[in-house]
Amino acid sequence: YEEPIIKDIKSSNTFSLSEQVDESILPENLKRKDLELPEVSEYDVVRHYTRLSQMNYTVDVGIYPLGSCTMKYNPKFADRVSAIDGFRNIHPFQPENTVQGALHVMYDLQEYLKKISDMDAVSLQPMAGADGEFTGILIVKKYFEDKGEDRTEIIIPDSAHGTNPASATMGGFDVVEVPSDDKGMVDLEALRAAVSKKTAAFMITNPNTLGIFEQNIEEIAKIIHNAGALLYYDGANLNAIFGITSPGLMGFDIVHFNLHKSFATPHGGGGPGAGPVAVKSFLKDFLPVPIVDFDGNSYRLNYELKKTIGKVSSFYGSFSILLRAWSYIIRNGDDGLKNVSARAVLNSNYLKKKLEKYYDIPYYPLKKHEFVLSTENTGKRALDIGKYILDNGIHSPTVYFPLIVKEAMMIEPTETVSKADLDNYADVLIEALKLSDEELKSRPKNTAVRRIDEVKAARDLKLKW
Amino acid sequence: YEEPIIKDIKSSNTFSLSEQVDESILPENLKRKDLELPEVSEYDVVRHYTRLSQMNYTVDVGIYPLGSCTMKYNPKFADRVSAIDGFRNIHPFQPENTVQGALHVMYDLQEYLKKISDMDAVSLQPMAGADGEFTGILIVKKYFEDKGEDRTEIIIPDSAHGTNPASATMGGFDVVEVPSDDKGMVDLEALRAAVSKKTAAFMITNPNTLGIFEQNIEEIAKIIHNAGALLYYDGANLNAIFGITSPGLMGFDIVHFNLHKSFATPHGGGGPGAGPVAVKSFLKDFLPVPIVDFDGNSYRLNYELKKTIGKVSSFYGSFSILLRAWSYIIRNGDDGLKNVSARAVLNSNYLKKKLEKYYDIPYYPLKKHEFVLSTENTGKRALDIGKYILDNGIHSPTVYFPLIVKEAMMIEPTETVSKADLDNYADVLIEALKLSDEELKSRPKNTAVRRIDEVKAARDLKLKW
Amino acid sequence: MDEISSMLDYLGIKSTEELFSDIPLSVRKKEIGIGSPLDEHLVLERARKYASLNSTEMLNFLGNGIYDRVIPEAVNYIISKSEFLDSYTPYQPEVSQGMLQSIFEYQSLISDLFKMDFTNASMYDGYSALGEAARMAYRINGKNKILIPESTYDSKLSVLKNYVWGLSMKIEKYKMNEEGKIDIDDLQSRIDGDTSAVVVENPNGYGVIDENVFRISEIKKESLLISYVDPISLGVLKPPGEYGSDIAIAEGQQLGIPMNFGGPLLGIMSFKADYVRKSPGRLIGESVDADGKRAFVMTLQTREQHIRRAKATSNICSNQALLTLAAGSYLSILGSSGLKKVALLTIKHSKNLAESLGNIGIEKVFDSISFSDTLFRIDKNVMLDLAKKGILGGIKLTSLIKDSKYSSGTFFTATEKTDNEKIKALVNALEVIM
Amino acid sequence: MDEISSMLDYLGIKSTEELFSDIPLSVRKKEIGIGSPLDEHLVLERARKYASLNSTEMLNFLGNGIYDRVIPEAVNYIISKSEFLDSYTPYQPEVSQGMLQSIFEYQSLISDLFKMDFTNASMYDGYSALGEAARMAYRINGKNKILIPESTYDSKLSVLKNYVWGLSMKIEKYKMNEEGKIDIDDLQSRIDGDTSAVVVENPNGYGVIDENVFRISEIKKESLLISYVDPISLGVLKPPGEYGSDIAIAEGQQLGIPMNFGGPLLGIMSFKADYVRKSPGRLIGESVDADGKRAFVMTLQTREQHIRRAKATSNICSNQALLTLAAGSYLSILGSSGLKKVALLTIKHSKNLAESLGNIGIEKVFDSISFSDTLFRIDKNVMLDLAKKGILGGIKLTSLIKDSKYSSGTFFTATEKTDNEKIKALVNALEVIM
Repeated sequence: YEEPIIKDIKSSNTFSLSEQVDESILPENLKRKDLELPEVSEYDVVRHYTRLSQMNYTVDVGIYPLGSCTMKYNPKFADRVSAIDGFRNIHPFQPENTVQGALHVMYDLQEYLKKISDMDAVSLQPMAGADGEFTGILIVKKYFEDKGEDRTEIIIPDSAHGTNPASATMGGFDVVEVPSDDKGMVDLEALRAAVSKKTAAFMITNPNTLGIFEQNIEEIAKIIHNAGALLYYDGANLNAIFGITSPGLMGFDIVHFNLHKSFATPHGGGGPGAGPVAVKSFLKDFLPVPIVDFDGNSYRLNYELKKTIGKVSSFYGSFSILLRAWSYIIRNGDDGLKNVSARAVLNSNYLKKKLEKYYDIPYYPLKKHEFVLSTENTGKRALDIGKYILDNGIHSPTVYFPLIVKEAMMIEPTETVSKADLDNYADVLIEALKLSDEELKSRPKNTAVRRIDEVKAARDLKLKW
Repeated sequence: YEEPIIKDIKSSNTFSLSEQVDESILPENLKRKDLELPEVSEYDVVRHYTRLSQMNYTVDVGIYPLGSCTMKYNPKFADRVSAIDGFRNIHPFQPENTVQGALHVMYDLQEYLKKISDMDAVSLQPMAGADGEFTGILIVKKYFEDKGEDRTEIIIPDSAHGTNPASATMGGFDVVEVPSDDKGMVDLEALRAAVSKKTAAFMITNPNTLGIFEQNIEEIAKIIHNAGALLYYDGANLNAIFGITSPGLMGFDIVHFNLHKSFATPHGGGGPGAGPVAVKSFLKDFLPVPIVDFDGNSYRLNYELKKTIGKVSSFYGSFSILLRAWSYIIRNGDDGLKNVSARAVLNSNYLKKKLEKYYDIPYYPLKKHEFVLSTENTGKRALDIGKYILDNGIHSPTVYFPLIVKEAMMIEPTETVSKADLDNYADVLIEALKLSDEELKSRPKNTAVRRIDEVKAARDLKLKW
Repeated sequence: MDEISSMLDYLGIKSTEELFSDIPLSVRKKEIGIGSPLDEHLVLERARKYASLNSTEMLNFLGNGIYDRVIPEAVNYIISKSEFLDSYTPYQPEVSQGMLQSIFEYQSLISDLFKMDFTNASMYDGYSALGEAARMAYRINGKNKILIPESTYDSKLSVLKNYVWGLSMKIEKYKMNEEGKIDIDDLQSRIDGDTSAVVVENPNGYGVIDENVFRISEIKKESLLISYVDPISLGVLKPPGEYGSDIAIAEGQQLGIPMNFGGPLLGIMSFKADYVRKSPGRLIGESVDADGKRAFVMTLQTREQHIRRAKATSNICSNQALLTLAAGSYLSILGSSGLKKVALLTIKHSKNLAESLGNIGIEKVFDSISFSDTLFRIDKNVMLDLAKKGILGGIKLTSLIKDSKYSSGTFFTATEKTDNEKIKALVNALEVIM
Repeated sequence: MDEISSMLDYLGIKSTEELFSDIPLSVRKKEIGIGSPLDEHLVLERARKYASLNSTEMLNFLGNGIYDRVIPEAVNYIISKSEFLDSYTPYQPEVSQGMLQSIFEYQSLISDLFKMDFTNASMYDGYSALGEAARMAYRINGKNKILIPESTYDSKLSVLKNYVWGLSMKIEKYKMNEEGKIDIDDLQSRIDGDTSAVVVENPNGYGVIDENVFRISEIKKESLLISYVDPISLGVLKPPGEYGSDIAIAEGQQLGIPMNFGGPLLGIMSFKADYVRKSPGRLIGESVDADGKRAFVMTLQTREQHIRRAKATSNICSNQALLTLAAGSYLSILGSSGLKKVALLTIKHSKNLAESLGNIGIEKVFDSISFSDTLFRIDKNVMLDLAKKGILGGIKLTSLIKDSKYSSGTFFTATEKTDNEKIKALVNALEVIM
């Protein structure tokens, strides 16, 4: 069905506050002329959004194998934790002795993230993965400012997430792109050539967006560090290596986490996320303030970091997301987290093998938690196949990313999907190849709406009713 | 889509309790041979039920005007109240001093129900409306046993809910049916003729299932009381008269409430409900035990009712439903409850007037919260029109009830639906008349499944997988 | 014009008062007397205040019908979905397949767990389900006597009595032996031509797992065997279908339903296929739709009150649909291995509890294996003293069975949550109190 | 065979270890060190224990950015629906119309409330949105100076500085007068050819409602006017679109989002239509599908990082979609009349608060109308003493603006929930403490 916009629903407002108040309390010159919000009943609002909810795909309805997005099942106990009144109804300016439980959770989470990543200090403040990147970039900037070095370039692989170059630019750096080699890994020669005294940092994801582990990571670290630059870890794919290796062991200096990806907090239809940043000890003083300290007796907010970049957001980060990640981590423990990665990688390689007879799956064959196939060899367009997948009641992969693979489909099954799910997904992807181009282009047709005119959307630009 | 049954879903069990235990703790002779529950992941279970949920109509998706069922919007704050840990996680055998809050709520609810109904004492114990009826019948039985009178008959109008005769029979009474007069009210002459020394009680709903207020209720009370019998009020339709009149004022001796109907607690797909029973003071001692008392200082469970019928269920009633009803009542207060009835009756009469040019709407014209139309004059079957309604994304009325109206559709809009909803509903009902019989019989076709072979269901009787 | 005004206009009236002109002035109500409306946030404030007066953070050793068990949060998630929560009885099956399928699955899961043929779509609670079972037995064989164990709690007996009162059935208690198990000889002597049903419990009201129930089908003669069981225990215990039960009854609260101060609950009723047409309540059956597609629907409605009225097999209308959903999702999430683990841990913890109390001189009343509830010999009533120390437990048997001969009997209950730390706290508290 | 074994078989390997053979041994991790898995119910037990160490039942007079307001439970219901909560960025619009339409409605509702042309689909919080607005101003006019009020909190300034650091923009504070309002002369003197934007706040960092902001568009010259507002106040106050704002920014937490210890929040950004291509973040547009049916879709993605990479208008990827849903449903439920009521009650309660404190000799710093936050003259730091009495409040201005000249300035905040009973409790407590 077509759901009207809320403005077009007619009923009577049922919201009420019983206390009376006289409008004259405010002088006329301060007042607005008119206000045109909907005046509908709570029931109509609830119905409206309930109907809209049924026009929205969710991981609770089916698998959601968007590469790099890590759409795993978000366990319900973590939602329950974040809904506890004692966590929801506290104000950030409450005296520390009235929020010891909240600070305890944050402190523990800092510690856990340190152990998982083998880094030395953590700030929970960044509000999303990209915000973590920006924070990391600011740390890089401040670090070299402090050292009195004028370094203006950030190097980034051509397979990197778009947020990496965008974050680097926001920090005022120039972006230098290095190509991948024929294994889909960073081309070491190109990297050596790109590195200079102007290099502030190298940003990299490992495993990378092709789902391939950068086996030369130690060599990369050496190249970067020898140049006096910093090595930055984009944590979007951290879920592939829990307990196996870590950014700290690989030689990274700065790491951001995507708690919503790695630690299964709900993605909320596109946020809120949480993007904590971890650093090696020599960078601890640059972290945003406050961080949470423990004096053996009580927890406190420490604002006294000598070279802090200051603040990147209002308070202490996405607390309700931090809570869920904390819950997820203690629920899993060492063994659970290791199993998460093992199963994620198993699922990825299993699905990859089922598809490799039909689709070109370029570069190094052993994948981690995700892999990228190309539809180029099939003569079909990735977009069309993606739309056909939707018609089967499941979500399509990320398409046309990473940019270095033509007609790319980036598939991350995650560890929570079953073999039956993977078999079914493979069947659908294989079935798609039997359809005519015309048929594929007519898809989807079982969805709430069919293909949307994106050109019109951008041209007519209707952004409000 | 077709959702498989849970048994056919294949994955791996993810439930875990970490403590180890040895099977040998239990002797072999006590053990079962095998156990064949599903072994699937929590994710698969969540997905399964999420998908099933989307194949289920709810009042949060659209209006649900089932006559006598009172499917109004259930406000979300009441769900929140019932979800508070301090209410959810208490055991019925906890010492009274550790559950004072729960007892306070129950006490208040008893008091509110007394005020609303003008009765003198309340038991919250019955678990549903029909259970309240059964409880009332047991009180009738015990009352006459105590008086030493052998009364074996319960009189019931022909328009009554099916639960009335069923409950009377469960109590060992014979059911005597009295017809309705040409206004759709109890035929007083027939009632006088039916009443005798064998009459234990007369059970009646007011307004009745035709949505018509029994204007002779005082005369009815006189007839019944003069015969030494008791007058029983079926509270299913109480929502029509909040603050206008009450069973107590009308002369009733015993009343049951359907909290889930009158006070907007969720119907749960067919329960749990809550069916408290209220009585006049001379019957208080017959109520089930315990009731909640207040000594000015603390609340206690009073088991000391002299002539109590004992217990009708395990503990103190559907506590989580009682909580919601309590919330709803204090949220509304006097004014709110009066408005509930006023709007419910307005909606009903408005819709009735919109339809009366098209459908026969028999009996007394002024309706209360619901009304009954007949499709007989249209040549269409009520069932077919009901199925057509479903195709419009809204729920059909109760059909073929009450039995005294041929091709009956019993429509209760409730107070939470808007004029726009009613206009739309009327349009659909009028539109239906334009369709051919053949077309109507082919409906529904936009639903998850189409008309179901009920004969096969009863004949093949597949009640488990 | 606002919607109310325009509706009044359409009806040609000035105010909604006129819509109540049919109500005699002599029965008009002045005011309700509840007071002014309370803003939503103040309702919640009041509710939270009252809730804070209930103690929930105490160590819980209470049981005897209601148990504090692990509930996967996913179960709460599922039953909170408004698509289920705010729907009604599936009278229109085409738009109610979600609820119908979930109830069908509940019926199937319980039937498998109980090893019985069929399961109905719920009764209010275990006690009333037992009452319905007795009435069903009467409908099946027309006999008048129900035999129940001496360990039946008074409240359960009271509910049962009320259910069979209208049928004038007779309820008779049979004896238990010194192990707290069925005295077979005594029971056998009471079974006669007028016996409609023998009710057995396993575990029974003393908390004891009783292998004698497995032998009743051999001695019950023409009567029916009604077994009242603990559904969690069936994770390991022999199920009612394996020992010839005709009807099996249970309280289903333990299957994913919070304690909620004792309600709402879930009455489980399973039975042999032969008796289906005599069964009370609702049944969901599988069929096909007009396109031949699998579909679920309420079936055998001709037994129900809305069709059969005075001759219905029960007066059940609203039952416990949402709680069948809780039970179904609970069993699906736990699976065989999970339920078995829960049952075994319960037995293990009961054993640990008995050993620990034994170490401080508190002995079990019966030398038998308990499931959750274990009866100890403690003369003193320790409940209030324990509560002061933050511990819930110590129900006296005589508060459940007034005239029980085991007057010192005091219950402490274990579940899968009763770890050694909790047991130690209880032991420490009891040492101080006793 | 279980699913893992059969998958390993298919891959021709013995264990998942082999799948990690590409990871050099030299970087292998021994153990994580978090410990054993904790059962789900024990996680909840720990969480509840920690939560109980946070005080939530205190009377709340805290504000200055985060407010304890009435949230209709229906808002919580809506944002808890897993169809929204557990979905991702709507990259596949055909199966994401629910989220897309709800964001489109959010954009529309905020635009109407602010009287601005367009609103983006969210920033992280008000502070970072202000940072993005400054960057956007730079993209629009290429100038280097941002003027901000002296009442800007240090933390907000710090975020702003970080956002413009990479652009080498200069931030300069202008003065406020003795009424706590913009010193127009001072501001005017600072606006020059290099001024990219003037930032105004209403209510401002002193809590004062400042009519001088309405005059800035007349004096701002070539620069842009960035207005930072309180969205609740717009229930009655003149909206930024009515006084010539080019970009309007707000913290949206008050629109139905719990305090959550300060996060996650909702950054609101509205702007004039002309600037849309320079705007950061995500935009949802209306279009049609292949059948000509109305449909919503992410638009102008060419500004975004996943397409434009280093040249994107921002690095925003995950933003605050779920919180736009909260804000949208909050505004829809309250409606114009509800929001106006909330705003007026807030002002009324602030007035009551000031009068009551005035009665015990505690004076306001400024003789102006406050919205939620009122600044009082109290030398002592009363916060900890109040906390002991169950009251939260008394933030020192110097803890927000370190070098403020109003060193005795102390905030107490009112919302629609601050009734006379609460104010009385505060007065009583202050009388004892002072």
